[in-house]
Amino acid sequence: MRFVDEYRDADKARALAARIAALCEPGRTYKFMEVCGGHTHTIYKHGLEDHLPPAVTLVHGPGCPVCVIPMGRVDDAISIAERPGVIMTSFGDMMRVPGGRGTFLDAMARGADIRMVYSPLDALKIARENPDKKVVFLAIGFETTAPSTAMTVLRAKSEGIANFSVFCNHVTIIPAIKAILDSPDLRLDGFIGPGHVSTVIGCRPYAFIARDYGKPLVVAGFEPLDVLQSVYQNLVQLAEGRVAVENQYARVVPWDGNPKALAVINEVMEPRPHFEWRGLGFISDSALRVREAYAAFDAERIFQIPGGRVADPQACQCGEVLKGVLKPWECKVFGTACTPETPIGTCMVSSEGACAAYYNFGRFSRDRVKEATRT
Amino acid sequence: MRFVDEYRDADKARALAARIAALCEPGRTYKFMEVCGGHTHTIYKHGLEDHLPPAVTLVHGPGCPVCVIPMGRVDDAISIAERPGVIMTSFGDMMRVPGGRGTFLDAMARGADIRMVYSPLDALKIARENPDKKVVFLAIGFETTAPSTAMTVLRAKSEGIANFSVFCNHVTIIPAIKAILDSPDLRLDGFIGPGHVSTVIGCRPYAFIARDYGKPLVVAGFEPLDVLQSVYQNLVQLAEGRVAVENQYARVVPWDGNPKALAVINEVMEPRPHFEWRGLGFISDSALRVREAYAAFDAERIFQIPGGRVADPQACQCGEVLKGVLKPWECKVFGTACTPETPIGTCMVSSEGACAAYYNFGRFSRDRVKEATRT
Amino acid sequence: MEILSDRPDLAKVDVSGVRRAINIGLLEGEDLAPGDWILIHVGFALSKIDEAEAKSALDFLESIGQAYEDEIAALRESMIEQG
Amino acid sequence: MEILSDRPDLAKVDVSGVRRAINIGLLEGEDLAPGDWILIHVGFALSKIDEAEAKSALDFLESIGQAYEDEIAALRESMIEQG
Amino acid sequence: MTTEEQVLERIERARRRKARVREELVTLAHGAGGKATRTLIEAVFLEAFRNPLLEPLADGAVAGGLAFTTDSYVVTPLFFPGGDIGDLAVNGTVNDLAMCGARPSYLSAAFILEEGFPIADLRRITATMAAAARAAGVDIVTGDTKVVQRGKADGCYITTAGVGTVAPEVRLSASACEPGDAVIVSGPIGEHGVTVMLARGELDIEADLVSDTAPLNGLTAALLDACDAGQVRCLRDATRGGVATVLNEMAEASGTAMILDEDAIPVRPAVRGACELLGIDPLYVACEGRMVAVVGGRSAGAAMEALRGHPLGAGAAVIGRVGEDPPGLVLLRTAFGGTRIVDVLVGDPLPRIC
Amino acid sequence: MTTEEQVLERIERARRRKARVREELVTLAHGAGGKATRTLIEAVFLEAFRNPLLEPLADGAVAGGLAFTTDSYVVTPLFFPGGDIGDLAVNGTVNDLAMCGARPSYLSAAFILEEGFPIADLRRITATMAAAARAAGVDIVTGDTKVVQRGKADGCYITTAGVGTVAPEVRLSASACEPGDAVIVSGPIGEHGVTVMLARGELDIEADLVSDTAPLNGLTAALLDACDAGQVRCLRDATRGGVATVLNEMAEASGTAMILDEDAIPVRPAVRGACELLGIDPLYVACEGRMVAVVGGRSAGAAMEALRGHPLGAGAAVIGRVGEDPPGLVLLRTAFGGTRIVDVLVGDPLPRIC
Ligand code: SF4
Ligand code: SF4
Ligand SMILES: [Mg+2]
Ligand SMILES: [Mg+2]
Ligand SMILES: [Mg+2]
Ligand SMILES: [Mg+2]
Ligand SMILES: [Mg+2]
Ligand SMILES: [Mg+2]
Ligand SMILES: [Mg+2]
Ligand SMILES: [Mg+2]
Ligand SMILES: [Mg+2]
Ligand SMILES: [Mg+2]
Repeated sequence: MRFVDEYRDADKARALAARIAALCEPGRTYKFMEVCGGHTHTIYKHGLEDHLPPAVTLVHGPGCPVCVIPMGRVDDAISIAERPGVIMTSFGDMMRVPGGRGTFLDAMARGADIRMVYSPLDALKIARENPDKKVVFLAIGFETTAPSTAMTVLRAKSEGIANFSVFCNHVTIIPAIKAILDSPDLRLDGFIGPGHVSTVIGCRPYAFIARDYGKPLVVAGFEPLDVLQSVYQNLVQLAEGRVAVENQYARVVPWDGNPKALAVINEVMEPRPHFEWRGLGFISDSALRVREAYAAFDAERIFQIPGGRVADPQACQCGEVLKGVLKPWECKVFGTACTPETPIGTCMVSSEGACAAYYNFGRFSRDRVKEATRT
Repeated sequence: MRFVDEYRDADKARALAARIAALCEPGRTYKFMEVCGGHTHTIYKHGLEDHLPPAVTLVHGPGCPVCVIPMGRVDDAISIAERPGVIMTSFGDMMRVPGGRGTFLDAMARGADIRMVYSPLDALKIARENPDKKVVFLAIGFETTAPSTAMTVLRAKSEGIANFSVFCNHVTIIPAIKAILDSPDLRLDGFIGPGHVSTVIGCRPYAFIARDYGKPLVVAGFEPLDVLQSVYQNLVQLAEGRVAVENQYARVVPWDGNPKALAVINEVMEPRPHFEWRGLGFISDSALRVREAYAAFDAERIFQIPGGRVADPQACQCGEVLKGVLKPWECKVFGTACTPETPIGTCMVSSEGACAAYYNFGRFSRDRVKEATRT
Repeated sequence: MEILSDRPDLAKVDVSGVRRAINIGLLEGEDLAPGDWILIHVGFALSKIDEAEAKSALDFLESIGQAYEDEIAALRESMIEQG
Repeated sequence: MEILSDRPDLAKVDVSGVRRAINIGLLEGEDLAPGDWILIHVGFALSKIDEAEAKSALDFLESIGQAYEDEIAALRESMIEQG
Repeated sequence: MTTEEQVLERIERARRRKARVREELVTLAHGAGGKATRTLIEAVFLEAFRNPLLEPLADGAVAGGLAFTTDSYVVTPLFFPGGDIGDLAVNGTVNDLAMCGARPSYLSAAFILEEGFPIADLRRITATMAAAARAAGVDIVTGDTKVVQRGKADGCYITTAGVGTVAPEVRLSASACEPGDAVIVSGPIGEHGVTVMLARGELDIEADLVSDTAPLNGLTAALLDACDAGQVRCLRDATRGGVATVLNEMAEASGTAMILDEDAIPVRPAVRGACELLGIDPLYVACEGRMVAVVGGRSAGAAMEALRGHPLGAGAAVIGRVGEDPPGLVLLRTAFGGTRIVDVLVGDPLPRIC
Repeated sequence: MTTEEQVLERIERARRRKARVREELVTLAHGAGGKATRTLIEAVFLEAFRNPLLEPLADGAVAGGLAFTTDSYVVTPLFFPGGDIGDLAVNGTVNDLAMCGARPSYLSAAFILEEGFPIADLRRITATMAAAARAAGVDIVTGDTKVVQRGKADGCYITTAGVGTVAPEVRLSASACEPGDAVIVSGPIGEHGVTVMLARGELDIEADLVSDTAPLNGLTAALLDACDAGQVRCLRDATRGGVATVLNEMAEASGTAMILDEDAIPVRPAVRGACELLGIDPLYVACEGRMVAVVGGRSAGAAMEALRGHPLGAGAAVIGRVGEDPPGLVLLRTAFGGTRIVDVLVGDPLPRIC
């Protein structure tokens, strides 16, 4: 498969790994955060850490869109889904995310009509086909998915589809990175920048990271060689004593992003003053809501939602994991009370969640697995 | 079971049969019509004819409420049932009655929501429990069931149940008997009068049969001894050279009927100028419709019904059977093209229909069966 | 038959241990009491059974039955005499 | 990728024989033509792939790979020399 | 003019014609156990799958000393007085094996669950199944679970299959019935069907009735033991379609007449009362723990003794005999002293009773 | 501070705990074939029915030279490229018997039909079933038909059960896998599952794919013939849950590690493309005509030769080997040169693919 297989080549990986090892100063350790959950998934799915020297550690950031949704919003979504005549539509990842009153799957079992879609356009299609129902799309994700949601709202408006609305939970990446950088207990040497988000926002918004915080950031693609190369580029910068924003993923990410996509977002949505992030608490200007002009498509305005805040479970340490302070396995309930089957925190749900990725793909000590698979 | 077992006693039947045989003038044959389908059912279910001498023949009249519904009305009912949001309710007997577009069962298979009920009150209950649906009760039957329908409409009104209506197909017995008496090809010696209908209308309305047509009529109950006794009473009248209306079923039928029931019918319903009877054609003043004052409960007014007349199938000889001109087995399609499984005429559907009763219970020649069951 | 106190138009009837609530609105004015027998049609009581009439009808049937048995007995006797 | 004539905002994309209609409204202004590769996310094309950039990135990886193989070869030789 | 006899002959020819489904869509009548069901099975399933073991359309297939059977259970309500879908599913398949003359060995159980079905109800059902299996002396050794979306099932459907062993000397068949045989039912009829109908609550009728669901393998073993070899001609559990349907199948397969005596047919008063009220005939009402046995006249006494000696056969009764004419029909001598035919059911759609 | 090793030990203890259903209601996840399904089966069904034959929770039960199995089929859509619910229902049960090492003899077929289902579709399905049965050399010898009201099913559900005979020397078991054995798949994986997902039309994705549904009894017979006695350790058809689930069950039952080589796993490009597009892993996608075979190292060559020589095994591949450590896990050496665990699926609810 083009643009896939060539970035999964084991020989090239070994060559790059040798370079990476060579770049590490003896006695020094390096911690890089991959901000994006897609990268976390890539790292575990392909066993990327097997190519890293012990001195390099990857830290999983807050970039899994599912993982940052607070429990209160899940409950709100369920409360909308349980109204008579509502069809809630959602990406499959959300199905097992626990709110205070169980998951979407539980709500479905109780009678709610919730359907999995692969695109907001599928939700719009369902609305078109069910004129007597109110079809709500549960919008989640960073700037990657926000333009799709916005485009879908525009299309609903232009087609005059009155029974479609969006429950908007879009978040923005920069405030989250800033919150991470500002957290006192963190030690990072650089960032692997989110590839898909950057397709939309471009590379310029990251400038403050190098300028104000003195950390390198390399925007990376999602194949394992992309990620490995971005580690390499981070190390090169450090070795050369400079910090900058670099674009490893230039084949896809334009330096200035996608202006049309940004315009579409801006047309339909506006920043929220505050939004709660799971584990991270309230972050200012970190999320988007539907603008007044599109109120007719805003589920938050159409339905009276409880809007309650639900405290994260006592045992949950997702916040620390999302900030990269704890490794997944260091959470007290990891793998015992909290498993992909019975997640306590959201990081255990999506395959982009750090805990789930670690549990599903890498739960065993790397050495033992390496030993076992030696041919 | 009281009022049941004592009227099914074989010894008493044999005694009565001996009296009946003794009353027959040698060389003369007797034909009595049981007007009511309930009697037809009793006759075949209990093998009553085995107690009758060959000189006495029972002729099955037009008193099966299902059998007289014309195909057009079945189609009308289906057309109502197929409207979105309608629940049609009906006695089970109607389920297999063929209209021009198949039966209720076929309509259900195509998607119509049709439910079997045992009482119009069950239909009202369904309306109460499904406020977002329009619940229609398919009302059929003679004066026996008309008061129940009327009472149910009154109850719906007093409870303010706005989603309930009646598709009224009630018919009246007297015009039907008159039509039979006026048909030129008929030879009858007397009538077994309908027991349940008479509970409501009493015995006076039959006076014209004795007075104007010179035939005896004995109102009879529904246990086999009741019917046998009414044959006896007919024969006694003939033997004594008199004709009168007699009431064999006095334990249940008051001579003046049930004035409350008549009042209730009259409150809610009024005679129709014409109504089509299956096989018999249009008969004046032979059916009931909902009065203007109860228009809100009249499905005929609420729904636009096609109201088309559907010609009976070419092969169908139900009219002749209903008039007692033909015995069921004399119909050309009896038991071959027309069976209870695939009825062409309605007489083959209900267990009160002459053809169905004959096919199900008595299809084989009586002598052969008698021979076989001799102990 | 038992009359339900909370709904004067409903009565609970019992046929061989089978119970159903029946609308007795059509028997308004009749003097109904527990123990009465009624004729039921599609969930409505249509008529109260007249025990006296029932008895006289059965008496008639019995009498025929009796007469018949007498006759049969007579017939048998005559046959025996003949045989 | 093929652009559907009847819906200018839709294109049919093909990945290894798997075809899906994709909304290309977010690439308005880009010069799209059949044969182009695009990045797809939740049914929308987000970006057109820049073949030149792709090639240069791969060239870099190749070069490292080549250098690595040279080194490995050199290492082997030196080991043989040592051994 | 055609005579009645000529008409009857014409009818017989029509009845012998190959079954043909006239409907374009499946209707509830196709599941009611009467003529429509039979037609669907013959015209679609038998037509497609035809083979000698399937052909008799018996309770199960018997070959090489092995009996094999299956049934799906879709009863509503799932729980009813005297049982639930669980023991129905076990007893029903145990009984179909028993009716083949087999000793049931193993059962399978496949569940189709509707999203939203209470786990507690599932536990209750599986507990009943386990108890029923224990009572019948069989193990549930294999199974399957599927979950379908809400609105694609009705809580829980169970399909069981069963295998059992048949002794070489046992050869039961509907076609083996002979004139002179006794027709026996193992107890009062119709209790299961009436109980389930009333349990649905739609009829607003109450009665002190419980389902007769029970495993009959003990009873059939006792019966087969007690009778001379070959004297037990045929066994059938009188499920969907009731005793009347079973007897019609036997009459047709053997070309005999089944001649019943209404007075001899055991029906409990509450069943009779409910049937009178609803206008149905107990002969067509399903049992789930009663069987019809046709036994050679010579062993009829021994058979009755064996049945009456077993708790599940205490109410057994000889309800008639096999005659010669008219072939293929079931006749009833009524309590009233008359006679009638008891034909195959062409009933109105029944509630889902099994 | 706890070390990673201590955490891992704690996790292992948690995993060994008795399965417990936490939900109060059945959810779609209980039918998806992953962990929730397994938990439901262990905590409810096995708990209620427990007996030595059921305990292994294998494809079927084997006792006394006889294999017995059942499955319900609720696939939607009923018709899809390469097959329909009919051949699925026949092949699925034939395959479960074959995976027991049995020669399939007889099938049963129980239908639950929704009121309104087209008779023409039923004829089409029964014709496919008949053809599939012929292809597999089995007879459908007994069956059942139920009709449920509209809205109480989804057109047509079929439950088949099967019996077959097992040669005395054949003893297959998931617990028999040993370090050094070869792990084989009989052909490219995931075609059935992807085909059905796409056939639902909801994803608006097209691909030139057909279901792999096929009867594997010929293939297993060839395999068993070719290998030394006892060398075929275990066979499993990779249905719901796919190859990954089957291998996890084997690893757990035998206390071994299954070590796979990603590069060696045959996946057709269209399957891979669709999986990339949908974000799913082909290792978890259902096949209906592919099996996983674990064969002793000594017979691996003969096994591959036998498989490749059969039309249904032409694409067979050795995809890995059985190792010792870590016990109970499936490991994958990725094409990228890394390693990862292939755990039991805890997926999102899948469409009904079987
Ligand atoms: S193990 Fe569970 S609770 Fe702990 S951080 Fe991970 S997801 Fe959150
Ligand atoms: S046999 Fe059929 S068509 Fe003929 S009279 Fe009877 S019901 Fe009518
Ligand atoms: Mg049976
Ligand atoms: Mg069966
Ligand atoms: Mg059965
Ligand atoms: Mg299974
Ligand atoms: Mg339901
Ligand atoms: Mg299997
Ligand atoms: Mg199975
Ligand atoms: Mg299977
Ligand atoms: Mg059956
Ligand atoms: Mg449906």
